[in-house]
Amino acid sequence: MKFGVLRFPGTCDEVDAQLAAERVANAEILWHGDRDLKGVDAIVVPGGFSYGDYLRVGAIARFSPLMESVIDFAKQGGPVLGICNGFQILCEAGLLPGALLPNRSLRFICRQVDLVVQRTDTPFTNACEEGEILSIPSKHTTGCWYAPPALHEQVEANGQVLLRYAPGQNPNGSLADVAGVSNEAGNVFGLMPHPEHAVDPLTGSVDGLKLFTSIRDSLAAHV
Amino acid sequence: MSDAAAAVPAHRALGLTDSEYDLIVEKLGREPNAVELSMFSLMWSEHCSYKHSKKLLRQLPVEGRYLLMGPGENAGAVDVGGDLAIAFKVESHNHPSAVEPFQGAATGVGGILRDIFAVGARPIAVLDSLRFGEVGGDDSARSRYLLEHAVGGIGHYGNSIGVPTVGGEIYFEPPYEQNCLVNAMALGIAPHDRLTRSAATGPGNTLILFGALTGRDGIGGASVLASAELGEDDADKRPTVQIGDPFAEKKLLECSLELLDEELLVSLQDLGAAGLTSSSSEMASKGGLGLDIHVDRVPVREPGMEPFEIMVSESQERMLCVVEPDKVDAVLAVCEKWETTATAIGEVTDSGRLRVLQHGEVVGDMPVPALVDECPLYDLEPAKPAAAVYPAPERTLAAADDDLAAILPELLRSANIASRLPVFEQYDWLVQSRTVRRPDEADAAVLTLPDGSAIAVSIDGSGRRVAADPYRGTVENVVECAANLACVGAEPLGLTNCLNFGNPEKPHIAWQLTESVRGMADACRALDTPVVGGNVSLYNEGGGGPIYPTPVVGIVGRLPDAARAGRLGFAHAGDAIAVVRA
Amino acid sequence: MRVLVRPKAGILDPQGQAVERALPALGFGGVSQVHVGRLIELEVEDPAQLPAMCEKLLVNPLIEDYEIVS
Amino acid sequence: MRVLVRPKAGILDPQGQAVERALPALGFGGVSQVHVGRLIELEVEDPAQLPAMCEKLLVNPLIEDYEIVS
Ligand SMILES: Nc1ncnc2c1ncn2[C@@H]1O[C@H](COP(=O)(O)OP(=O)(O)O)[C@@H](O)[C@H]1O
Repeated sequence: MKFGVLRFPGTCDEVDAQLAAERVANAEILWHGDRDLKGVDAIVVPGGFSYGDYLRVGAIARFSPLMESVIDFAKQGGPVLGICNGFQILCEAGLLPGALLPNRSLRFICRQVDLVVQRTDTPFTNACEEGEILSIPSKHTTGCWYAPPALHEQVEANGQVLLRYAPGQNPNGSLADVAGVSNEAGNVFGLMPHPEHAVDPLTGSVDGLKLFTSIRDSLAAHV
Repeated sequence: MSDAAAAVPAHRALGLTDSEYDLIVEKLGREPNAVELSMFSLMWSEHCSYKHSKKLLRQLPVEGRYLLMGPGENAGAVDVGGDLAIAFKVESHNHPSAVEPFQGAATGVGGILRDIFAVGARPIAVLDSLRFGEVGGDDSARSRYLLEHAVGGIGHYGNSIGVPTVGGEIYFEPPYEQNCLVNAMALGIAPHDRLTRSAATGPGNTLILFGALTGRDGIGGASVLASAELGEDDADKRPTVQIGDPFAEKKLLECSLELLDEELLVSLQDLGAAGLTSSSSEMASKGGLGLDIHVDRVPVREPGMEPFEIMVSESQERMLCVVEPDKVDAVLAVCEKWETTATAIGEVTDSGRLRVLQHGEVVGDMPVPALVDECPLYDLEPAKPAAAVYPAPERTLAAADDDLAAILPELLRSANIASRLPVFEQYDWLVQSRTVRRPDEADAAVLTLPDGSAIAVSIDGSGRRVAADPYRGTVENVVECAANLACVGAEPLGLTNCLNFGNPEKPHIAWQLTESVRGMADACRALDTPVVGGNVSLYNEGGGGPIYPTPVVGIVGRLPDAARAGRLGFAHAGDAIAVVRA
Repeated sequence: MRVLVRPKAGILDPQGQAVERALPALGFGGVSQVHVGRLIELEVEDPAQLPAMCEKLLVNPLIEDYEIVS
Repeated sequence: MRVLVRPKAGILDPQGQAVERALPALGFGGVSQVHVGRLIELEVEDPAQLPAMCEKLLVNPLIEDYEIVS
């Protein structure tokens, strides 16, 4: 199977995401100006500062030609993982519920955080144990997930929150300690922390690999 | 222009002495016009000509086993095995940071990163060395403001561009109150054969400017030359503060590296201080050739810019390259892909002259060697001061009551000792997935290389000790930095430095500088570590007198196995604790 | 033309809060209800297009309100 | 009260440029001179204090201009 990793002007973590994905499958970088998804089986919208975060995080990247193809891909049920800026872009694109607001501290914070797995019956977390704690780095300035009360209630009721910050570790003031949410259909998932930076014991933990493994295994199960 | 200003000859207003001006007239064989005068004044400034430090710097050892590229290029480079090179350099952005700390520090990072990718290396790490006045007392609001915003600016630029900030140092001492220091160091990685030089070659080749548009940034002093075009009321239109645009630089970086990967460039150079003037004349000088620059082709941000404004503008995020004529279209296509403006603005000539043309008419014409290499160099007149230059630091701890339990937490709380976590948490230290030892985990940052080996890097300065004894203090400074590398198990390969000092025309500052450079040279020789490049920042004197003499050194080393890098902290209960000394 | 964009009522506005906290320390009392948003100034040939531009790009209606002034 | 803060003339405004580039791609033509600044809304007991607040905290006079509207 093959992951496609998007690259916009200003994307920073695409190579790391590609290397992480290559630990479990193949991976290729896709250019924002193209429309062709090159037959990839899953999409990663990686982190960074697409379009400099100008105007509003994710706002400009969301309109690139490649994103139109990604939106179609997602609507057909293809798995899409958004990391950090990728999460922001997917929210702006309407593929994920809510929006990301500035951190409560108004500062960029780079820190290892613990995430509590909420569900394991999803394409993104099936390699995790129920209630497992993943140690993954988080780094951003605009990562406070927010949804209006009715939408939040719906997201919780549908079980769309797949990862929460462990108690006391929420780095950004995110609502209900939400670290990552999926869409209603469950095939699109976005999170602020960076699983692609937690795949090698030399440079940190390896817990992030489980997300990539999950995607691969869920696709294999469908074949 | 007011009458008072008109009374001062333009060259003096631009910082040139009368004898320097006479020398320019001699070299040109006539009086310079406004374009030429502005260009000479910049090229012959301390910043570009190193006229007060060049002779001293010749003492520094620049040969070494691992050296690939020494001083003289945008950054130096050492061999780290596996056909890979690490390019690195440190640079100061002290004054702009004192004026506007966020943008000053941000553009400092932007500038040093351009130096790195100008030599064809992909930036892989940033480090910062910062000095501010004390931040503890009631009257320290300004220093706290500078600290917060300088750190914010460094993080903003480095984080946004995807280069990790892996280390640094910060100290707070009264002599930096009026003159904060913001030094930034960057490292980049490249295969040996991609290391790129800046010399312009091949008459007939095309000069292409790419990146941000050119605005009236940093024209500052040269504005005395402005004609009536922009009246006094429009002074506002010459911004004194430059805004860093890391997004533009990220595109510039990817675009530059792609141009090099595709082997489309003959040479590459970044635009820093003195903008187009210094970048173009240095490219011409290194190639022993001439250049024709058509200022009317330079894409500008504002209408009505005069030729001298275009030539001296310090707008950020721009690069200059030399391209063979049949590759121009391919170069423009790569720039287009990266949404980066690129324009052919001139040609390489064999005239040995830098000519500035506007609509085909020559508006400036100077011999390149005169601009670049023939600024008079000055001997310093060092004299050891008879009395102490700096007041002795206050003893703030009551040593009398030897209540260790009370003193220890007090010490740990003090600004110069306290944890730096609140600072480096604002830096992305992990992007690019190489960081094996992050800030606070070891004495030096450790970054892994593809073959499982690693490089280590540390940046250190110790103004207070250098103030007490410039020679010994500097030796200790270099040794401390090397010791930091030793603590993770790395052998030093090369050193870069930034000499932050006061006014070298004062004998006691000249003495500090002379002694310090002598110490650095001796220490580098003893460690068999060459100086691969650096930067000099002089005249750091505010109302409160000179800063502590503050050489800042950065050393890059190598260790065979990333997995065995040393770390701080005790690993296991029951392990023996030993003190090792020479 | 100008577009004024502000955080929707009830949405966490840490920037506004930071300003509100900082002002008294500088000796400015009696300040409340501080909100920080965005100002977009632009020249448009066809001002009738502006609301569409806002809805599509300039504003995120989930978290922001806007107002067009000329 | 409202304070409109915008980048000073001549100062680089990367956000404005980014928006200006993005709009045509979305089918909005004829847009120029885009600048992105900040909008600060606040209630002040003594509006005479506002200019001082701007100079001291709300605005960075080196790079920004401001305008107070009520
Ligand atoms: N303190 C120093 N030690 C060694 N080399 C130095 C020092 N200061 C400057 N240099 C070298 O002098 C050259 C010119 O420096 P600089 O003007 O800062 O370069 P740039 O124009 O690229 O910023 C560079 O090659 C630099 O490495």
